[in-house]
Amino acid sequence: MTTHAMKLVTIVCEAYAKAVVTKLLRDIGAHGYTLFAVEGDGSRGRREADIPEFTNIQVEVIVPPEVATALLTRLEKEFFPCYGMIAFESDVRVLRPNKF
Amino acid sequence: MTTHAMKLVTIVCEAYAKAVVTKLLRDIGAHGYTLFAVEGDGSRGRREADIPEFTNIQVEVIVPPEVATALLTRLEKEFFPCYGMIAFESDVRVLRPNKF
Amino acid sequence: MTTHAMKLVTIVCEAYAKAVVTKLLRDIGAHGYTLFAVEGDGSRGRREADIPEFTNIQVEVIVPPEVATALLTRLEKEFFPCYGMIAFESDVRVLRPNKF
Amino acid sequence: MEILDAIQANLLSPAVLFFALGLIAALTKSDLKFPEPLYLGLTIYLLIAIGFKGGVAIAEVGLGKVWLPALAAMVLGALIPLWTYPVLRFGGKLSAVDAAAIAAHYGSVSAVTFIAATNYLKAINQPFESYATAFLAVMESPAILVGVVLGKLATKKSGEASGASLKQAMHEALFGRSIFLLVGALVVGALCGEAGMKKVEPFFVTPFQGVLALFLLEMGIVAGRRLGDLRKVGPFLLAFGIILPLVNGALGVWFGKLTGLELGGATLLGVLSASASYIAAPAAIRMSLPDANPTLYLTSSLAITFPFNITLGIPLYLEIARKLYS
Amino acid sequence: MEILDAIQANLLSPAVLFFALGLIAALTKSDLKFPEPLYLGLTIYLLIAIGFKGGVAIAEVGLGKVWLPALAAMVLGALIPLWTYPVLRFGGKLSAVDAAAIAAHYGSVSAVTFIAATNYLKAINQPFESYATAFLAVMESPAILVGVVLGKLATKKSGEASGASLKQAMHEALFGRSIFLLVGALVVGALCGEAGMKKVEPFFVTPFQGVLALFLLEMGIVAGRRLGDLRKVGPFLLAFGIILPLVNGALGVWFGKLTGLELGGATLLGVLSASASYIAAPAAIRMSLPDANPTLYLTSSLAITFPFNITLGIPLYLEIARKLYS
Amino acid sequence: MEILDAIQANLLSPAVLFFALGLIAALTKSDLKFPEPLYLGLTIYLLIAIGFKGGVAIAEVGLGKVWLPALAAMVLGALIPLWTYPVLRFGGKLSAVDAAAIAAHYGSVSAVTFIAATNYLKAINQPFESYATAFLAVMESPAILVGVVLGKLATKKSGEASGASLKQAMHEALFGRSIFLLVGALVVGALCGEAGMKKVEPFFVTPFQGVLALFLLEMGIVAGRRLGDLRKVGPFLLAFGIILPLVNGALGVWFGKLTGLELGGATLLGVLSASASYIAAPAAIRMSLPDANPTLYLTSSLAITFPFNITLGIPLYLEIARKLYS
Ligand SMILES: Nc1ncnc2c1ncn2[C@@H]1O[C@H](COP(=O)(O)O)[C@@H](O)[C@H]1O
Ligand SMILES: Nc1ncnc2c1ncn2[C@@H]1O[C@H](COP(=O)(O)O)[C@@H](O)[C@H]1O
Ligand SMILES: Nc1ncnc2c1ncn2[C@@H]1O[C@H](COP(=O)(O)O)[C@@H](O)[C@H]1O
Ligand code: NA
Ligand code: NA
Ligand code: NA
Repeated sequence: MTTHAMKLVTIVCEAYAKAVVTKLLRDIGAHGYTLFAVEGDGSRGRREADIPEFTNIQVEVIVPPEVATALLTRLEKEFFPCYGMIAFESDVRVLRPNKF
Repeated sequence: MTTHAMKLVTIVCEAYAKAVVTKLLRDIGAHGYTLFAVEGDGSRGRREADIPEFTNIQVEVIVPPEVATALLTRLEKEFFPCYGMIAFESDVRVLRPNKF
Repeated sequence: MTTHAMKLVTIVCEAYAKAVVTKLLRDIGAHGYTLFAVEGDGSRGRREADIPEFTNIQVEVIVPPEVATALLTRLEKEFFPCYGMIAFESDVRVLRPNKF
Repeated sequence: MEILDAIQANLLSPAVLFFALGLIAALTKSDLKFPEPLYLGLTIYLLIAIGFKGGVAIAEVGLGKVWLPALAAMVLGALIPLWTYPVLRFGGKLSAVDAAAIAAHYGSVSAVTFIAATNYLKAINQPFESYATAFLAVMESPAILVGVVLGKLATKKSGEASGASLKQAMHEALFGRSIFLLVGALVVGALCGEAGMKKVEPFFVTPFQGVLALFLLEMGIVAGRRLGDLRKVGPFLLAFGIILPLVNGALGVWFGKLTGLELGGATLLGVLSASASYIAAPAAIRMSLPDANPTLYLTSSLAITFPFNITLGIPLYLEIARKLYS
Repeated sequence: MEILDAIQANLLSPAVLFFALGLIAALTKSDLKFPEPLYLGLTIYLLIAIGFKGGVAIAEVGLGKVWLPALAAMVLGALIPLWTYPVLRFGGKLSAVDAAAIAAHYGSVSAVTFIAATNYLKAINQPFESYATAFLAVMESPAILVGVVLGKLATKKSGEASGASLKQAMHEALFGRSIFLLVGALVVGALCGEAGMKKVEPFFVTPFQGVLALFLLEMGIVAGRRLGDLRKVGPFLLAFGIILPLVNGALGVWFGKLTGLELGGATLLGVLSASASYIAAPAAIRMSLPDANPTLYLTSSLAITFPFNITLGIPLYLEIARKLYS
Repeated sequence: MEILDAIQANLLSPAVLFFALGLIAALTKSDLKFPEPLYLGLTIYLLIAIGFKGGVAIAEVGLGKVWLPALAAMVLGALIPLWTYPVLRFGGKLSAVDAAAIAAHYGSVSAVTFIAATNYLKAINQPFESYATAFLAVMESPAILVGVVLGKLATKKSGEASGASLKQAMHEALFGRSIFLLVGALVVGALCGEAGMKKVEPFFVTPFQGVLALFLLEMGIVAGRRLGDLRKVGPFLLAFGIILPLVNGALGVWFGKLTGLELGGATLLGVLSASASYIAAPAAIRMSLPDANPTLYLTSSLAITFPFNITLGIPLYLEIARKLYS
């Protein structure tokens, strides 16, 4: 078993951004993503998870380092000004590097 | 795009602790948090996700390293003895350091 | 407060694999795990979260490094060929090392 | 006198009282909230029930009676943003994109307000055309498209940051969950007719009022959470959120009369014109005009106009209709 | 003889049989469980339905008839922990904080047990005062507060680790989800009266018994999962969980008679006294007395007293009432 | 002529139309979907309702009338894979493990198809034996076990990768959610009898048809998502998914007649034989034969056979029964 370094980019954002964020992921070359509804609190106030349109989602995507950089760059420039969201990257190790 | 090192502290605990844990996060200076219901198994047995009061929640909070240390210290001293919970920190990189 | 290095292994897989994956975790010596339903997209197409049997789950387990290696090895050999899944490990720091 | 009685009757109905209870839950920070799937389940139920009933009604009277007032409803929906926009832009000194966004919300409609109105009419034994649901169905989208166009013209930004294209907004407005369910159930109802109705009546009709009451509890919670933002939107939007519905409501009633509706149907067209969308419009606007401030459009539609219509508006629009028809 | 028939009739009711089915599901490790939102939805429905009905009943008879037995219920709830505590502390040799925690649970009430009891009375055509829901509403909190005070006095620790303050516990006990829904629906029902009831009856009343049966299936699963902990709590708590309800049940019936209730109402007050909370009390106690061992109070209230009451207790309390009233 | 009328009547029923609406939702990529807990809640409701009713019917007629046709149903379920397997293996040139997996699905049953069939019979006033639910209950597992054995024999791999053991598959097939609910509710219904039925009828019986219509909307969405895979499975499976049900359906009707069922009951046994499992079987097969390709068995059972049975199959099996009984 050999593991390979990849980046996990996690995005927590308002549910309204779901369509544009997942489209961005496809455009930037991610091969998949994982997504679920979450409650949250932040600078834009509490976001309860009772109306799908008013809730938060957490999106997790594993990508090679250069794609992570491209993704974060576009998020910062195009999405942060409009949407309530946070994004961060962390180091992970995967088994099948060409899957991501 | 420049990223900045932060700590992600993840807490998995019984739902009963929700109010006290989120209060602790505010007290210790976190600017936000993300939270969702999870199933779990651990030393206190399985916790199914069918009754909100008997379930587990997972809380994720991004904070500067020194806040992470303070948070874990208080969790260890004041919460671990009373509540079924685990907590761990990991390294992440964010874009807007002053947001956290 | 002293923290100790552990591995967090995250598995995202089709819900059908829930029983065999959690059994594997027990067999390999994990003391607990955390689990929740997620939506996902990947090489096997979108997996919506509306029928429990057709959905994805995300399983998170904290284990010592050597257990993580054993876990990933078995996942790669025995599970990847059969199930739609991804698995990755990352570094975390915990407080009570003997709990994991 | 009479109108006060009517308002009081409405205020003491289970639906409105549960809505008030929801407001109180939000204000007292009770931890009461409906889980998302319950909210969604209730929405699906209400939209299908009202759509199905409307479809059965269309099957009975025939499309010939429905198309003209339905067209009037569409036109009205598309026009409302055109006078709402300048009021907001110049009267309220709002930015162009915010004015366009709010205008889209007030031209579009609130299904729950419509459902509450049909409930109210039924409770006071005021007959109405059941096929009015068709107006609800066709009136949701046009204003959203007009509002998006207004906003796009006003901002003229490019790139991802300018939000989804008009085409995407159109897809959202035409194939979004609520409109799909409503139109779909309408067609199913029209194909089934009375025979189908008999089968599903005990589920979709008999318990309907109770389900609505339950749902309004959650809507009260959701609206109540926004009450804190009333300070942020200022007195102009507060007045706007009450006066505009009255104007649009009267207009809707009048359009209804012009196109041959009875008193009940005209009242419902008034309610639709007066109501503001808080689900479909925000979703489309957030995607297409991401620069518009959601606090403004959500607070005015959800925390001002919606509660106003549910409590006082509905009896008032009926009163206006009564005046016009007498 | 008669009492055996009554018990048998109860055991063969759909509600109790589905409860048993839930127990079996848990014991055979079937993967059957209700998703959280379904559980929550059913809870919300049951609490609103019972509260609303109670409110309508109060509107009919007037507060004059309700306040005295309601006061008695509150007092009873506050007093029960005072004799339960020493029994547990000295009889059961439990630690002070555990004794206080369990005492709080047995002074407080189980809404589901109450609902099952009203269902049982209805099934055997035993009339009862519908406004008894008011007793349920006022009896949930007092014991929790008394129990927390007892526990705090006993432990006298300080800092976060000692748990939330009495004030927080009070907020939890007074504004928690279940009590808010119950009192809220009661007030709504009282304001609506019969006119409102007619509108929502097909949803909140007609299918009620079936919904209860469905809900008890899930409660059986939840209780069944705790059966494994019976070994951990030992024989003392096992006996306690059956004998104390019998004593408190008899006391409740007697209080009911003293304060002028009819046979049915007194039985319900007995059921309330006999029942132990497993939702509201654990939530408040976990926050305020985190040192208390949840296995003890959850197992005794949920896996011993709750099943006992649902199956045997309810017919027994009615029998006690019959003896007392004959 | 008559058969065309029957099919048309079925196609214009709310249940089938809502199913079609769900297909359209999936094909137009509308964002409509039911949240998982709603899906689960509806499943639980439908299984309990149908099981309970069947149990009450058994209590009425006695086990004596039920055991023979129930045994026939079991035997039929176990046998179907034995001729389905070679058809797939040699006719369709599928791998052994895929052939075994699909055979398991077609021997097992679809509860929703059965429920839709009872609904159809009721709608056209065709009487049937209510205790037929017992056949549904006993027919789910045998074919799964036979299919797993066939598949294991064919592959003979070892280690974890070969999937769960036959024992685990058996546990899954016998204690899975759906069978547990069905058998459990059947027993509860048999114990309660008519007296219990009266209590829960307004919840479990009266609104049943409406709930089924709602549920079929979601099933349409789920089936519709698989339509894209039709290309992948090829023309053989497409034909197989329609012809095999017709053969098995006729066989089931004939078995029903042999074992003394009336026309209605024989039709239902035909429907069961013709239907293919898409919940219980995939879960067990995925665990026990992980090498089998899910696209093949899910697409054929969910996207071909299920829609075929719901729309055309049910009236056809009734017609076959009519021929046989005339
Ligand atoms: N420090 C944080 N740690 C974890 N999650 C956060 C944090 N800040 C914000 N979030 C999440 O990001 C969402 C949007 O943040 P905001 O735009 O600040 O309201 C919030 O609702 C939270 O779910
Ligand atoms: N090793 C582990 N890995 C991941 N999650 C865990 C682990 N141990 C415990 N947990 C989670 O923490 C919760 C509380 O743990 P415990 O107090 O050990 O029962 C469990 O229900 C799990 O959700
Ligand atoms: N690059 C990725 N990042 C995050 N999650 C992924 C990624 N690829 C796949 N997944 C998740 O893993 C599941 C199974 O992947 P697959 O077998 O590729 O369909 C998907 O449904 C996603 O939830
Ligand atoms: Na409008
Ligand atoms: Na009590
Ligand atoms: Na079959």
